[in-house]
Amino acid sequence: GCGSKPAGQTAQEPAKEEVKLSGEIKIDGSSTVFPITEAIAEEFRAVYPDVKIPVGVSGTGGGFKKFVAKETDINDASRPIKSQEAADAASAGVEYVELKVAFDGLSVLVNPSNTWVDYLTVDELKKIWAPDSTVKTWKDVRAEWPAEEIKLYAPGTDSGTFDYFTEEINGKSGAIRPDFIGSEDDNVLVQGIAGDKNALGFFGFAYYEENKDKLKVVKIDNGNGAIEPTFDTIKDGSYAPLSRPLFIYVNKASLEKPEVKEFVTFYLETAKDIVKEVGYVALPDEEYAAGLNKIK
Amino acid sequence: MEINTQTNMHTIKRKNNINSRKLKNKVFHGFLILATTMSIIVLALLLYQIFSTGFKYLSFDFLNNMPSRFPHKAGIKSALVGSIWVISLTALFSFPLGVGTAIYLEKYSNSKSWLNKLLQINIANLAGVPSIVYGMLGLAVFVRFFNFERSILSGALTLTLLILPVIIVAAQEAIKSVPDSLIQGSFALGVTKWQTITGVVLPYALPGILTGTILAISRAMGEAAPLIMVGAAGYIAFMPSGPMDSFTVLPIQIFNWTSRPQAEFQNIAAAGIIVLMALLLTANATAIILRNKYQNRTD
Amino acid sequence: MKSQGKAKRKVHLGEFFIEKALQLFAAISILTTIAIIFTLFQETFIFFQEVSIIEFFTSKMWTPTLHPRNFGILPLLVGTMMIALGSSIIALPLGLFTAIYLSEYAHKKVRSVVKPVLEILAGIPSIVYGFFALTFITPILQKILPQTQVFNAASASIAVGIMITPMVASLSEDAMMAVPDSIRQGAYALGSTKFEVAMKVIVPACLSSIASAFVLAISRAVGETMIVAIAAGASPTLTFNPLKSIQTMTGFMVNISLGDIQHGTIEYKTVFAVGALLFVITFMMNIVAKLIVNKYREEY
Amino acid sequence: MDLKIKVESLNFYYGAFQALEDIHMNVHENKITALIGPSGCGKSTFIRTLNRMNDMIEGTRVEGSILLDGENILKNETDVVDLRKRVGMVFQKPNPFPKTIYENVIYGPKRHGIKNKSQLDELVEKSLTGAALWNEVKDKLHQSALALSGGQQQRLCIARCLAMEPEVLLMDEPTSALDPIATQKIEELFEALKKKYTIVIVTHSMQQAGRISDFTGFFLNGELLEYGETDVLFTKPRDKRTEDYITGRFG
Amino acid sequence: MDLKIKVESLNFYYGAFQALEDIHMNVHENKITALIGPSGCGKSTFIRTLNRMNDMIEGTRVEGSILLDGENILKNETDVVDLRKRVGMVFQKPNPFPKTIYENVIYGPKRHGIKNKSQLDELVEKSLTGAALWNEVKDKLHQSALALSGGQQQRLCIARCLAMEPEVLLMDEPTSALDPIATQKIEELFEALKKKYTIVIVTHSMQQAGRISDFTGFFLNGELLEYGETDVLFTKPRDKRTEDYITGRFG
Ligand SMILES: Nc1ncnc2c1ncn2[C@@H]1O[C@H](COP(=O)(O)OP(=O)(O)OP(=O)(O)O)[C@@H](O)[C@H]1O
Ligand SMILES: Nc1ncnc2c1ncn2[C@@H]1O[C@H](COP(=O)(O)OP(=O)(O)OP(=O)(O)O)[C@@H](O)[C@H]1O
Ligand SMILES: [Mg+2]
Ligand SMILES: [Mg+2]
Ligand SMILES: O=P([O-])([O-])[O-]
Repeated sequence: GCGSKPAGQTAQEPAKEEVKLSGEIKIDGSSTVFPITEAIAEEFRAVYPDVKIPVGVSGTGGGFKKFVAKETDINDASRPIKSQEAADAASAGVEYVELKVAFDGLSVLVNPSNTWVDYLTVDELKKIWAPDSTVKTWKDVRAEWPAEEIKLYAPGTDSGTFDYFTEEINGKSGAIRPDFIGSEDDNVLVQGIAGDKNALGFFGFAYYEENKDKLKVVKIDNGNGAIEPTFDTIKDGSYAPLSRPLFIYVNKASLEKPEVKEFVTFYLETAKDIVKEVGYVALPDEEYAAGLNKIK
Repeated sequence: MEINTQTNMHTIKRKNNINSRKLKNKVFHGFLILATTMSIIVLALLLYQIFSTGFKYLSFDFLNNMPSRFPHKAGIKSALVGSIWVISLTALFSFPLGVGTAIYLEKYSNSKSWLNKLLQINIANLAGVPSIVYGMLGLAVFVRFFNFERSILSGALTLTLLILPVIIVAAQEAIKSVPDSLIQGSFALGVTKWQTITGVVLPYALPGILTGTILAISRAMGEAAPLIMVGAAGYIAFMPSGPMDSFTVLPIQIFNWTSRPQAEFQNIAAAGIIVLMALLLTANATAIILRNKYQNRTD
Repeated sequence: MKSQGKAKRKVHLGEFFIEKALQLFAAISILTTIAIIFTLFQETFIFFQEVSIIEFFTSKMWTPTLHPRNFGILPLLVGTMMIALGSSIIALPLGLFTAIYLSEYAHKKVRSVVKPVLEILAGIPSIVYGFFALTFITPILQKILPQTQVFNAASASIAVGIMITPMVASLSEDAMMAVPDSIRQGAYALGSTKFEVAMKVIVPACLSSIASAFVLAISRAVGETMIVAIAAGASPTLTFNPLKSIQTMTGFMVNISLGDIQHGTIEYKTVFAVGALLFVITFMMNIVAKLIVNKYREEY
Repeated sequence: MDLKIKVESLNFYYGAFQALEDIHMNVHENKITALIGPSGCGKSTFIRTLNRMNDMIEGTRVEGSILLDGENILKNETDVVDLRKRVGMVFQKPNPFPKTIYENVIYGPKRHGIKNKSQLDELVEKSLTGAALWNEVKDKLHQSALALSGGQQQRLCIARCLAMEPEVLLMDEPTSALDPIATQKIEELFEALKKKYTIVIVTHSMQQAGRISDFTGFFLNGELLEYGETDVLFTKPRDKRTEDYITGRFG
Repeated sequence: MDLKIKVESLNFYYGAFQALEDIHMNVHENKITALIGPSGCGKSTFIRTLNRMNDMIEGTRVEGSILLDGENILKNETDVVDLRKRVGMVFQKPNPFPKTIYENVIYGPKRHGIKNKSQLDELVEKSLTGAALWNEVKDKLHQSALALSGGQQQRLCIARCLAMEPEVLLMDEPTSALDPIATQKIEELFEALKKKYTIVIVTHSMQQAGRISDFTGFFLNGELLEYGETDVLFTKPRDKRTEDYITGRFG
């Protein structure tokens, strides 16, 4: 019935052209960024149903390897590209654009029945988590706290979250005392901390948001007073230093393809609303505008 | 008289022995039922957990929708179709390969030759290689070397290698159990080796072979990690149309849902598991029916 | 006569090609191994140029992604063994006894229902078992033994054991069903109880099949990843206490392979070293198993 | 002449197919009872009811009663394990266990409580000698029973049964796979055994039945057509069909 | 009297154990040759070399030659499949396939290319009739062969072999599980068959050998002690041991 409607033809013209977009946009990379990209791909599909967008989840590092091998058009990344990866890309002839798409706040958490911890300073965090830490009990952190053993929980040592936390708190990515209890799955960490009165742990803000009733979040004092992580404090930068930017990397050659270009544009235009829906914090508007400029 | 008491004594002693043996048997029987029911109870518990959380999310829409970030809109169509594609191809590749290898080892190659021994050890060994290694292998061989890209074909071939040892070992055991008198009976009728294999050996061994295949396919259906390695996607919102298409599978979709912060996705994941099990059941049902048809004890 | 000769030739040509084709099939498994060895050992070789082999096998700390780095495989090795042992203790007897029950005791109808049901158990994805362990088994353990950690080897072992039980049961049961009935009848006619028929005649008669079912199951336990990653934690600490959090070799491998580790780095190469070691271990395990089986093989 | 087994109104069904019809038979203690009849007439089925081996075939049904020393063995409460120990059986097809010759013989005694090694050794020699097999296998007692010839396997099964010292011996064509010498030895053995045991034997050989048995039963199409003392049955059969079968025929 | 099979200097070993020693024998076309001897003397082993069934047992070795129609079948190049088609065999223990009766009979012919349904039906009836089994099983052709009685199973195996229409028939105690009527039928069948086929039969029954065979061979401890026309061998045995075995003994 399309051809028999000359009246609506002009009005629908631009939409029609958009509908003609097809092809495949291959995306892989960070599991942290995955929910954002997935949500945007879902919205994009509503407009351009003929564009196929498979989104993989092989981790930032695994994703970059595929990105460099030209197996993907876009890589989700929960950290900036490393120099070695950049060099690999250069020697493989892959040029790319780096685009910031959201913030992820790392929240520090304790068990709800922990009545003594209200806030921690960055120094205290470092004292607890440093590779050579001597902290065994809460009392070792602050004298007035009970002499009960602290149980430390941390996410997978290979995750972007882990890297970022260790880098910001201990000064070097991966530097940490080894006797924490680790788990690869953040939901599992939630279970762990929720079931252990002396637990102290950290993971992505989104997981705290969804499990507020089971956990108690710890305010962080960076020298400017104790700040609780919220959408606002993360976005305006006052919750520091535990919030990190999330990225997508786009292959410049792929950007030549209309569907990829359209998708990335769409990404930056809609991210503001969608990011929050999936539990992350949107960037200030001007940052998205800057991104759009980069791909012009 | 004397003889009489002696026999009585004998009888009494025998009775005692019998009673204790029967007691042993009873205790053992009870124990066996306990063991079996334990397995069943665990299954029931697991199923209860899954069903009580997931059942209300099951609907036609759930089956027919593409994945979504909104729990109420999320569906598993692409993952379900992807799983069917991958598993069908895997079965298609692995069954003939596995059974063929087993036949070769049992009926063609000399069991005392070094080659046979090497193959045997090698296969048992492959069964113990963790699935993630197969993922690495699939990525190197099928995705990169053969340039099949991140396709259904690459995934199916990877899973084929993964489950092949299980099928081979089970098929070998089944083939071994075919009574020699039957095989000789067939040969004595002047039929060829291959005819004997298809006429007597395989029909007799089929139940065992099918068991191995069921177990192996079940395993392949539940694997996520190796497929992620070869590039199965976490989000696919279109239907694969051929073996060279990008794809996702149920376990990956489920895994994705379970690792989300939102509690509702945990329930969706349970619904996904129910679908996976239903798929499993359908796939197995065929094999189980075939097996029951052929499974008759012989003397 | 002539036509017969022709027919004969045809048949034989067919037979020849079938044999060659089957040989080719068998060769695939060898090729797979070669490819695996190639994939694993190439990087492992480079790994051992950077890390001392002595440290690898003697150091008690495994922190390849942390600073300072330590490359002592022992914690992972012990973790893997704990899971394999724990799950075997559950799955091998439970599976074997279930098989005996189904083959020798149960009514045909019970059998035809229970067996497929058990096989469905085998198809539940391992993440499900992982969460089952974490949310169901661990709390029970914690009630009984309060010192149990949230993530612990025991709970993961139990879940792995439950997962591989159907495999043991199903394969063993098939082997028992294949023992000719005349042998069973012979035993009954000598006044045996069912218990004796099962344990003294049937099980010995198919010991080799049962053993290979066991080996398959143990291999599976050694290679199991997701359950362990979820329920046993990811803490490579050297402990023999099953109530503590541990990490297995496979658990480590999956984390690194799917995580945010840069390719080409030393952390990344550890995956290959660990994989290679696992490969060698299963290889030795299999050789021992083969020797045992060959010793006890019985034919009928 | 004591009664050992009394069979009354016995009917037996494989599913819908009635394999035995209203059998009445008295088996006398310390006598040999031979059962003859054409193939498929129900002989095997009949002796298998005497130690309830038919229990093992699904879908079978039995009616009537079989009294062993006055007690009905078809009752539910019957201890079949004990019954089968008292009523031993050798099958038509040899069915040695996939174990060594030695282990085959001691299988029963060991289950029934004899653990003493020298006692078992003695029993093995005695039973194998009894089954006329000792000389052939005494040097390979610890080899697999499956490498024996057909006749040797059958004699091994007889030895295995003798080792249990049952009260009643059921033999389903025990000598059909044996050569005349071995057959003669086994027959002599029966003669000796009947002093202690009661023996029921299925045979296709009229001669054998005539030679060794005290009583003979003739089965036809599931019925016990004629039953009585062997001399009488062979010389003055009451039924025409019995006569047809034994006379003019050969074995 | 044409020669069908000529056995020369045949030795056979199971590993280190020599089961046959320097056998020489001429098997004549369209005649029945019976092989007798005590259990374990090598009769089965011998006839199994005639269609190379012993190839299937690992660790065996054969020396000498066996000429079938002048061609040495022990040569490596021999097409054993074709050989076994020409030289059919029925075993000592019945070994029906776990299939239906019908499928058992058509198993061989179907593999040799007969696909036509009515042709197969006809063959089934003919073979089963030939093996004296047709009447008993004609209504249950599509039931499992395993639910047959022992003797019925054996006759089914004979039918299965007849359906192949071989040139030579090897029978390893084919009637040991049969009753006299069935035995007689089978023996009559042999008489009829020998017009077309050459038959070699192992038997424990001296009477049977005497009744049906044209030639008889007597085995002892792996040696062919005496071989010749049945009438001569039974009346004037050359060897003392042969005489001992056939006279004064019974079957
Ligand atoms: N398991 C079974 N299921 C169904 N029918 C059976 C079964 N066993 C035997 N029959 C049938 O019951 C009848 C009697 O069989 P049985 O084995 O008692 O015969 P038999 O007298 O021992 O014969 P033979 O001398 O050939 O051994 C036969 O018609 C046979 O086909
Ligand atoms: N597979 C085997 N391995 C080793 N020895 C064997 C094997 N089969 C038979 N024998 C031995 O070879 C000898 C001859 O056996 P064969 O089966 O030929 O005897 P037979 O004359 O057929 O006896 P029967 O009348 O009891 O069947 C026997 O001593 C036997 O123990
Ligand atoms: Mg019978
Ligand atoms: Mg023989
Ligand atoms: O998957 P990540 O790279 O975000 O940890």
